[in-house]
Amino acid sequence: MDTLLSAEEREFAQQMRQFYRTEIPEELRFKVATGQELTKDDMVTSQRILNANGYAVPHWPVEWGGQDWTPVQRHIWLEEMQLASVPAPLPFNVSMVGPVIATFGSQELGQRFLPATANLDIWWSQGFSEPNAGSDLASLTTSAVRSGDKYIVNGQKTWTTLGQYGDWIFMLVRTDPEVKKQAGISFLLIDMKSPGVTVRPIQLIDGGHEVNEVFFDNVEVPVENLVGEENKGWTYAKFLLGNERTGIARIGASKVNLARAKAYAAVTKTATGTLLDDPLFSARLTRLEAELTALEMTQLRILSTQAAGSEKPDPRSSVLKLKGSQLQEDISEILVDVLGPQGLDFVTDRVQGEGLTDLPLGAVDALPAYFNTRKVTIYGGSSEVQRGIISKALLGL
Amino acid sequence: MDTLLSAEEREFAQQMRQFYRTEIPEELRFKVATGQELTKDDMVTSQRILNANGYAVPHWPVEWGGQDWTPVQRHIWLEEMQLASVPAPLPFNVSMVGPVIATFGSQELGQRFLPATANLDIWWSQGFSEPNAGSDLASLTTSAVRSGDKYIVNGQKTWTTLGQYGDWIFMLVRTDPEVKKQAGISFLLIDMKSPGVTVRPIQLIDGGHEVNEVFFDNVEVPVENLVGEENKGWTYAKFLLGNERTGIARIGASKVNLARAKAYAAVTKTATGTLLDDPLFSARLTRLEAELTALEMTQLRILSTQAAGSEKPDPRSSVLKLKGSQLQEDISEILVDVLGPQGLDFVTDRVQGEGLTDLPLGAVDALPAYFNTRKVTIYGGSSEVQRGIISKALLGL
Amino acid sequence: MDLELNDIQQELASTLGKYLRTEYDTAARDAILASDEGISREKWQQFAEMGLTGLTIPEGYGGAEMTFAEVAVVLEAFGRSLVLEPFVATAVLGANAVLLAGSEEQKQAILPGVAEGQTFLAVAALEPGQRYALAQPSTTATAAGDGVTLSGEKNGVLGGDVADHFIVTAVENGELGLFLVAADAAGLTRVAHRQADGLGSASLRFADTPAQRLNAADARAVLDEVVDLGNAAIMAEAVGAMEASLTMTAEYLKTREQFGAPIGANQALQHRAADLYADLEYARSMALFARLAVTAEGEGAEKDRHRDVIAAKIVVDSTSRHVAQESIQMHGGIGMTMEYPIGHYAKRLTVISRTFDDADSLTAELAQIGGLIEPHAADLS
Amino acid sequence: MDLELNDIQQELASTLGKYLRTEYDTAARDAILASDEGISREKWQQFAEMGLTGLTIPEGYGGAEMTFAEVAVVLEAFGRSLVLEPFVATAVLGANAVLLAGSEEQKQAILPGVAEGQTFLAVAALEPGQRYALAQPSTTATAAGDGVTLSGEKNGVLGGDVADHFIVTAVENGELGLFLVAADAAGLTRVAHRQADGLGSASLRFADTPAQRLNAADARAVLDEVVDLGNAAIMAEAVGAMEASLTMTAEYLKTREQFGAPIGANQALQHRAADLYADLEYARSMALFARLAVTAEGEGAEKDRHRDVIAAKIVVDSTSRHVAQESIQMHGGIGMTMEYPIGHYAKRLTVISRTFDDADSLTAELAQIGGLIEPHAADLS
Repeated sequence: MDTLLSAEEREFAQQMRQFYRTEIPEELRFKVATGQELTKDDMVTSQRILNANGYAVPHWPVEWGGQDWTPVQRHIWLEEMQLASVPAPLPFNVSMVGPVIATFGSQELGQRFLPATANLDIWWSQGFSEPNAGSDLASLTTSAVRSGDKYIVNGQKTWTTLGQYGDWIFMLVRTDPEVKKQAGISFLLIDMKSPGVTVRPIQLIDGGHEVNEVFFDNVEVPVENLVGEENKGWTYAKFLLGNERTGIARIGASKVNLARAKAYAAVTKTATGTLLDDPLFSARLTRLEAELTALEMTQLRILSTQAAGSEKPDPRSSVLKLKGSQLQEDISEILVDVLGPQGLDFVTDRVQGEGLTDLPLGAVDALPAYFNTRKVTIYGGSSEVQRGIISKALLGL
Repeated sequence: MDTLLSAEEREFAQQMRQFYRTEIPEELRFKVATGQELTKDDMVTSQRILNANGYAVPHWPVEWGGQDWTPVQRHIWLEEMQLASVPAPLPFNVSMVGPVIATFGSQELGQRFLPATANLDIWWSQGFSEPNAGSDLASLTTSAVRSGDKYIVNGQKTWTTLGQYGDWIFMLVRTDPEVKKQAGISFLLIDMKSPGVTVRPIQLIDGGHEVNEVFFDNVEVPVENLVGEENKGWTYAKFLLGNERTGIARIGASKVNLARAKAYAAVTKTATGTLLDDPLFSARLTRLEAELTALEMTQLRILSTQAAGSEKPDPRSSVLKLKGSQLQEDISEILVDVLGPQGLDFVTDRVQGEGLTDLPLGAVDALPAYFNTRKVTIYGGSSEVQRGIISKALLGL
Repeated sequence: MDLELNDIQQELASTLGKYLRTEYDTAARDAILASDEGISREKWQQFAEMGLTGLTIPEGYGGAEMTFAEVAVVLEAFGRSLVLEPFVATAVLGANAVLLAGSEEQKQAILPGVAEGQTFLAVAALEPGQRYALAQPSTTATAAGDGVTLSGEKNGVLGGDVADHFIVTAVENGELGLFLVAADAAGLTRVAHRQADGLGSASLRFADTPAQRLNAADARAVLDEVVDLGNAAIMAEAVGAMEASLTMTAEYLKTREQFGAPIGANQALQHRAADLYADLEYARSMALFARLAVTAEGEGAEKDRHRDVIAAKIVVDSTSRHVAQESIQMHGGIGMTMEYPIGHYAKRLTVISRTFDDADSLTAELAQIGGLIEPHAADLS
Repeated sequence: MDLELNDIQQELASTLGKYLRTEYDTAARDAILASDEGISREKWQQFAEMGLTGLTIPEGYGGAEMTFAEVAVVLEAFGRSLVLEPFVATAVLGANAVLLAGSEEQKQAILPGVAEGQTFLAVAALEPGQRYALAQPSTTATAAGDGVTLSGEKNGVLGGDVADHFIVTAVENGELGLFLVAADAAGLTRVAHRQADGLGSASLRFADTPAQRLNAADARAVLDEVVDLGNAAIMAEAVGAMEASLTMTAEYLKTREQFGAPIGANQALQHRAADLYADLEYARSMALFARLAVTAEGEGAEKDRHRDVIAAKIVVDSTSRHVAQESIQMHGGIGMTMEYPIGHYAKRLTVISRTFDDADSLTAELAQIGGLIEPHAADLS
């Protein structure tokens, strides 16, 4: 799609491509490209290199390290990052809490947190979801009761991704239980080393430990850790959730994965040739390629409108989320199916040892990734929520 | 599936097969088998032969010409009829008004109407749907006001299939506008030659004239034409609509059509062989074959329960309607796709004349049938209604 | 990056849209559809006056010398109103075939008439028993004096019912060629048909029919380009038709009441309508993708053109089927009647999704030429 | 016609169901899953005492001499409770391979141990780089004394992690053969794996490993029949697992509240649940179809068996994927956790739909052997 870009945009893309491929250690990018799990250190390393070059938080205000880029440039920044399999900056830091502090927090709060957040000196966790507040987030019950210059926090959060690494957690808490549910919520920052904070791992069916429950038992939080005004947290949360919706389609990453499925199929033998020659398999791959192109063109069309001046969030981004997440799931499925009967075991290493043939490429990550990817149609506004938005906002139903 | 039948059932099937293929004129069966439109005479001819042999109304009470058959026998009767491409007895007569009169009408009404109904001496039309009462049938407004020994009927019916041939019409009319909508409806028989009855054709997108609007302008109807009790019509209608739900899957007919698609594909040349060898086309056919088998096994499983003693209507018959209608649509679509670019014209004859090659087999009927078949997921309880029944009755949602 | 319409295109879309809404409403269209020819020569004349019939024809031949981008704008509007006149046949397929393959003399002879709205064209390439294959017709051309005579048979000739000239594929001395045949040529038999969507087509028989060679360029390359243009054109038209279908369906869901509430209050229908919307966005994106492919210039553009067009058509075809089927289903019985417009849209979409090939064959073809993405895995060198 | 369970089968279903509900509940299963071996030898012993491990083994070898119909009853119950012990590997694949291909002596040596619950079996037929193809293994057998020695490699050996004996495919003098290998044979290397669903499997390497020929019947015919039986078996299991999944999902929809109402009040979810129900009916029908195919007798039964089994598997595979994916989606995040049972069902269904081949390959195979319906058109003679 390079041909759609202007000469300047193309040069910018070239510059990003060059940067990612020379400055981010190849071993990290190899890990991402082959679906290996990243360590905390890997992610910190990558983000610090990005940050040192001004590429960790380009969408933040310039004052806090952001770049004055067009929507197309931001798209290129992200797309090229995914195409180069660069470990992404931690979204909890750069897309969530950072913009909220920058936009709604005091100057003092910004100085205290933003540089460290951009540089991943602080690892942020997200404390939004609760066991009984999933899609209906505003019904959350974790309470923060003011007592002198502190809040006393009690309750439970869940689905806290990578919470095991968390230094701090940004929370939605109920500060006023008497009013309409959205009106009594505040946005609070909590040091996870505070007494009374307990993190409990949730084991997932992909065999890994990606998410956690976080319990709060009379946790004392200084009032200066409140972002913005008390009881205005829902506004900040909506701002946060509406941020960067276009990036959620993960087109670059899907391209890398689909290219991978195709490459593996080309080396997978069948009775009559390779799996890539198999008519039904290749038709399935080809349809996914056409869909991915449609997704990308849709993203570019939306960007083009933004570039042309409109600044409002586009409800069509719900189409990107709905379709992009489904496509990620479909691609994760075909990566399993490439493996055939060798895609059914959970293994930690392609090397079986004992003189046995190594397992095929993708055998380690495809199946866990398939199960893990089930989340993408659930989180960040489930497919059902997106369909609701489309039918209401775009069709008037 | 013959092997699933008992020896007696198999013999019965053989007998029906033999009868249909020897007694029903081949030219009629050829018309059905190749999707040609039947004339009124064709349908009358076929039904009279069936009736003369006791095969037009086997599911009626024996007193009125029915047979004391098991559910499996009734299934075989219908399945073999479809497999032999026998024009089916007119459903308005044999599955709708006949059973209602036999069950809820007086002995006198039965004598007056049932023999002529079984023999298609009277051609019945159905007067249920109205422009503003589709899936919500009970909201109908056509009124019948008692005046002495007559009802005065005013209003409009629609979707009256083959109403252009109708001698009589069985109607749901509102006899009490004051009560709950289901409670004020009566079941009335009206001579379509009565003054004030007007039939207006509705042109359909398949190019044909299958359905009609019927207008009633102060039509006088003798009170003896009321079936059963006044204001009990909804009960009779529900009985009627619940009748023979299993037959609605039209498995025999789908088998004939799928075999046809396959036969045409086998004589359709492509660059590398025939269309039947084309991997994607044959995969599509094969999936439909597997689905058709699943549908048939599901029907047999339900029949088996009935045979084993249960007499209640099975809510799983909604599965047969939902799946069977979708399958009919899918098969009608593949019959169009076999034709490729020659499946796009509406033509009345395969012969083009002027020395031009005849159009391919199926060129006349496939496209109209495709459009006509859109109805099967709409009428007789739309797919949406069936999903509602399943989620409520079978899943308790 | 700018994918929006430019000012000229916006003006074109707006003017044409206004014209069609008033002059080509359902009643006007129904009347044209019921007429003997199934088209309005008066409307065609008006299209000519608006510069549409010669939209991409160079000014030297009396045209407006615009690009395919403007053609797409016109066809999206035509799709929205289900215009019946043979614009794709004449102004896209026919005019481009003559433009690409005709001699200066032939262009002078044919194109001004097209631009003026006096001449209809049709490309005759499909043959009985050949399905969608175009490369090896059995129609033959034999040298005769300055020109040739043709023998053979064609079918599915879009716009062939009213065409004044045909551009015909035939084999001469083992080579594929394009030939120009006048509709009144000796030995030419024409049987007119109507497609399900009301558009005209024809079957043709040639018996030693005199014809001129159109050989200013390689016939295969011209045929490929013309078909790619045609595909891109009907994709734009499909987008217009789908947009109108969805608008109409959403409106119906909001107004039709059942069980005391608009049927659009049913969440199951809301979600299915949302899926239609999302699919339509895909189709819109891919129609744009195809439009960009056929207007692209520079290295590799020609090679990528066909690949991108068929990739686009795979998406547009399946979306067209989806929208056509769901629009009728959501309307219920009324969606199947000729009185109500939605069924007409469904018919046009049903035809488009099988014009110039269908999604399955295109999928196989795209796979065969390597798809859109290079196989690559970091752990595979 | 009678497709219902007979009295004995109903009794079996009821007894086993009761046992599993009390003795094999989620907590019990979780404990087994977390154990080193991943199976419970104690439970296996109880299955043996119930006559299950030798269900189809003739009485002469200590079995219950029942038919595959009873196997299907057992597996549907096992599917409902996600039983982890290698019943398919040992009692279906292994026992039938020995029964069909073994000599009297071999049957006497192996089968009583299976019936008593002392012996686990596994069929080793898949090989690296061969995908699902079984007919031409590269493992070779070479005559050595009374028996042979095997050399080569196998993988995806279901139940191979705990098997005491392997039934192995290999080529001897250019012909496919079946061979019996003890787990402690010289030159046999075993690497145990766990499938995503928690069931055990293994990769095996043979280096001049001593083995016995299992050649009382044609190896290819035995292998085909054993795989058909295995497929029919896991289809019954899939039906049990899907039934449990749907019940659990419907229950969740009724109880989980969001926005002040049970999420099952959302019509979009109701309709999708209805589609799951309808699909499950199809799968149930086709599991029955497969069961009837493998128990059919008489002329043509053997020829039709494989055709009917793969037709069934096409439907069951796609339904399994559909149910697994939708069950998780309707549960939301909790459906992805190990603590909640639904994800375990999804994992078993994910594996089943790719065991002994996947739907696409089976579709191609079924098409290739002519499908289920004879082509016929009245207007085509």
